[in-house]
Amino acid sequence: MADMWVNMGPQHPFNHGLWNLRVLMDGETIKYAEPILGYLHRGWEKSMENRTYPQIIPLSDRLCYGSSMSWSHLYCMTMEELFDVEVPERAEYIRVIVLELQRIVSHLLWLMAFGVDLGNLTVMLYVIREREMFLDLLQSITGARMTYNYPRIGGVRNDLPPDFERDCIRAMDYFQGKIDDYEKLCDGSKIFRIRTEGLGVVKPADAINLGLTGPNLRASSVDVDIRRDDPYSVYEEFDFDVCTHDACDTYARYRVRMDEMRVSCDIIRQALEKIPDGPVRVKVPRNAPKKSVVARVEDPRGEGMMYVVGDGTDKPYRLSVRSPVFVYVSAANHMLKGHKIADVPSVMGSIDMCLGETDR
Amino acid sequence: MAEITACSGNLTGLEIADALSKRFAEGIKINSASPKRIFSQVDKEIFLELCKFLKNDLLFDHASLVSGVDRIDRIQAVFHITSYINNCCLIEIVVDLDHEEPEIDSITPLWEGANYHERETYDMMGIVFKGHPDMRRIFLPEDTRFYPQRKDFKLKEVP
Amino acid sequence: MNDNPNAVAMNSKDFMKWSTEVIDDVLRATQAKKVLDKLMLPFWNWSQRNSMYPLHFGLACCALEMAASSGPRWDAERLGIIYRSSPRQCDVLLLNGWISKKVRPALRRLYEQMPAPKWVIAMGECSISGGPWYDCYNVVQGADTFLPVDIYIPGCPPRPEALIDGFLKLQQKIKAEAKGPFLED
Amino acid sequence: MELYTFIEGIVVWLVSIVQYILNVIGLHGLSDWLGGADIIRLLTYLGQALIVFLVGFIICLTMIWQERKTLGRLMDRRGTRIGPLGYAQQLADGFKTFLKEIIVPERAWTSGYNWALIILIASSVILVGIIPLSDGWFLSNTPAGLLLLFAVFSLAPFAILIGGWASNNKYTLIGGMRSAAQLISYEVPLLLSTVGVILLAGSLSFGDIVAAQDKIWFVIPQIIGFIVFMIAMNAEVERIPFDLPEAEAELVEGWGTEYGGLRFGLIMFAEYLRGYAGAAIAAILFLGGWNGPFLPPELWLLIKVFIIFFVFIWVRGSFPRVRTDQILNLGWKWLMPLAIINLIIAVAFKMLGWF
Repeated sequence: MADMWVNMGPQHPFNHGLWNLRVLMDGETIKYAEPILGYLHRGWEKSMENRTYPQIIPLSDRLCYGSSMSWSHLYCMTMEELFDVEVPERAEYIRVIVLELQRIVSHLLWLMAFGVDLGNLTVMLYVIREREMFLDLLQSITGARMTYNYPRIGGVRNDLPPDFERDCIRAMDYFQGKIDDYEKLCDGSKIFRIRTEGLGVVKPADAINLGLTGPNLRASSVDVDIRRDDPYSVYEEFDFDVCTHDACDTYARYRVRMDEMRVSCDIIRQALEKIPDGPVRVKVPRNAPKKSVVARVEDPRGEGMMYVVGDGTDKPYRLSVRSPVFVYVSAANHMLKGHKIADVPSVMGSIDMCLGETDR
Repeated sequence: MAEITACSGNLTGLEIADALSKRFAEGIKINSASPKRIFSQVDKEIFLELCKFLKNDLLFDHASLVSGVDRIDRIQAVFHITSYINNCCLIEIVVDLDHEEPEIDSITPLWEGANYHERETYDMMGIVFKGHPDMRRIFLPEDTRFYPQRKDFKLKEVP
Repeated sequence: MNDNPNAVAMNSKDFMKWSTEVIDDVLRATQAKKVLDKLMLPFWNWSQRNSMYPLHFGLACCALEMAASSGPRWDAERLGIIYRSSPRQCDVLLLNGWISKKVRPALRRLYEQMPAPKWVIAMGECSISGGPWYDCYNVVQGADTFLPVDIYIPGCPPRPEALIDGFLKLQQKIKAEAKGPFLED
Repeated sequence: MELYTFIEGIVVWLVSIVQYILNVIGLHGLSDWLGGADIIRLLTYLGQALIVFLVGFIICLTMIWQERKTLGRLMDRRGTRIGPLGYAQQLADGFKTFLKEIIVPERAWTSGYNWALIILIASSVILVGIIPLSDGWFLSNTPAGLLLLFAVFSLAPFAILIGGWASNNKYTLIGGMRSAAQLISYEVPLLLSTVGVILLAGSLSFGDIVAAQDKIWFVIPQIIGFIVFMIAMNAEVERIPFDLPEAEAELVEGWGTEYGGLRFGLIMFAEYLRGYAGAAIAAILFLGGWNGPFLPPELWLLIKVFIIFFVFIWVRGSFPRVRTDQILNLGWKWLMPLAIINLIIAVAFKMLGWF
């Protein structure tokens, strides 16, 4: 068969979000893959220059709808650095709890999409079931299911609800058993293994050079975690593992995320034990000083980063976002070349796409 | 066991800042330095040389973010580059460019991860990166006439 | 065609045309279409109501709520809401998210690709009116600027209950429209 | 009671009424012609075909219902709930498609696009006619029934290939090619695994094969063959994990992407008809067909068919989809040798005189 270009998108079941993967195929083998972005571009950074600082918090939720909390937290963290305010310790602990809950939710969302990509709907529905449980927890704190609008510049909006600790511990206990179930359903299946092992291999040096971060970088056998190496919030108070895997392939990315969910449960338990009493929010000035700051966090998808320039008014002069997925997309050709078209969902699904933050 | 481990190097931000100002006495201005962060302002001429030095000698291996700021009279290209090995240190490099024809050397040949960020900065801000393999618009259609992130492009006013 | 059509002497195309016309004439003259419509309408309507296939297509945030609504807790399949990936096999175009100018032609094309009794649901603020992106240069201010929208589900994002409620509203709308098997008459 | 004699009775009764009326009017010649043996036989066949097809239709609807409900339960949902126990969902889905607009893609090859579908539907419906529900309930009981059945069964890849190509869409083209490769390579182990049964039974006729399983089901001596057959049949009827021609994640809806409206409904229907045929062959060849105590034989076969179909659904609920090259590897490198081993076992049994 002669070479042909196939447009996988914008409407295609494999792209979770809205993008177009143009694939040059020789038969079913991929010779070249070219991502086309911009289908969800809305000029986020530009329109933020029209909003005041507190107005941006709910909109930063909509950056990545898979992990809204971590983006609004990143925004608030950047602003705290800009305004130079100290966050109360209780607020930091609450933030860690909700961030790790959000990480679990985000990884569950990924697993759900991955199940669909591989053609196993059962995984998706089981995962939705457990995801609802965590959404309920987050809902009891924030009142919303997905876009929380919870962190504030200088703290969080409200304190934890009563009995939250009990509910949370109970959910953790239940969920850790469920992770074993997922592993039985996925790892235990020979077909799952042959569909994931040895695909989309990114060697460690390549991974760093291509700009992969977060779980995908750790799956490429690089031991990096911004929570540990460049600690923010109160992460240095906790003792947690950084999950890595040596296989560098799709299966490794799956394994790292599954392990990270366990680690997140662990961090939440520690945080619930150590959480101090006190206020959860401080007042911040309205106008920002004239300076530029940068902050970065370990988003569930990788390294999230914001760069803000303040100009003395109540609106940011420039707000620039580093989205991890944006960089992963550029690695699509590296990962897909030489594979079959049937591996596209498996490989691209494994890097956890979220187009809201990619296109901005 | 992982093949590459972060923070296994021995340089901190302060030492890196020292090394930089020793190597590039003229063109670089270190605004502030701490063990994890370096903020610097660099001349356009030595920029590529500095990046090569960062990559090869100081083991900066990850281009975190490339963006631009429109300062009305000039355009700044802002680079954030991380060294995982050396203490996870983040360096911010600000380069002033001409407002009419902003042009700067591309760092994509050094760090592949900067590829799409440079395309995005071109798309949004109009900064041309010389030596970039594929300098096209990424979000907006090819025939767009404006650069939305520039200050002379105004969003529509809503009461 | 001859003045006096003779079925034997016609070629196949002419015969088809002639016979269709004759049958049409008979149906019209005897009011058979209206009678048939009236008799079978409840049944067809019931089947249209209870089998709404939305397009498996996620734009933005609300797509996750769409996924959640088919999960075990809400289980939209109870109501015959089954997601299909090809627009040719769908009845409902579910717009869940903001619509950028780059995706607008693709959406219009998806709509054109769907076969005729088709409905559009705008889910979430963004596709209703542009929502939080009211001043953005690249966002279409509402899906109804280029598609005929039937049901609006407000929320940012709407909860899965709201989505299912939207589908129930669409059922009411289909019931009220009440088109029979001879749709155009 | 045999279906033929039953229908014949009804036809003779109806014809006698018509004859009476004709005689009263005075059309004695017509009445005699109507009473002739040939006409009676023709009418009986038509009636029989109608009944068999209706029963096949109902079985098919029940299988769709079974799949939806079982899959729902496996996934911790309730599944469809339209109508009593959700049974009316299929009817709604089916009749809705009658109302849909008919779209032929503008640059498709129209006659290929239409004929592919006709071949697929026709071959699937013929399958229902060939499969006997008991030694009385059949349309044709040819001595080489099994051979005929597999011949009709293997027409589908032809239709799918043409349909995929004629739709003028890259996804349908890839889907069609995949389907051709997959179905042709699974045809071989499928047939080889049945050869063991044919040897043991010593016949190609369904009646003889079932009669040979009077004492012991062939699943026991032919266990390898049964496993090979089930896997190959799963691939032949294109269900997860072998549903590559319509792999949703990579090929949208596979070869059927451009078929919408009524055509889509018919494709779904044909797929389940083939699923029914696959399960029925497995039940007849390996699980003793309609043998069983107490209940009528037709019911026994249907029970076995639904149990086998439940296994198909269970497999669908638990596995991801495999890849094209892996499926071909599995077919040629594993199932083929296993089928041959199974054949050797069957020959050994036969030579030892145990069957």
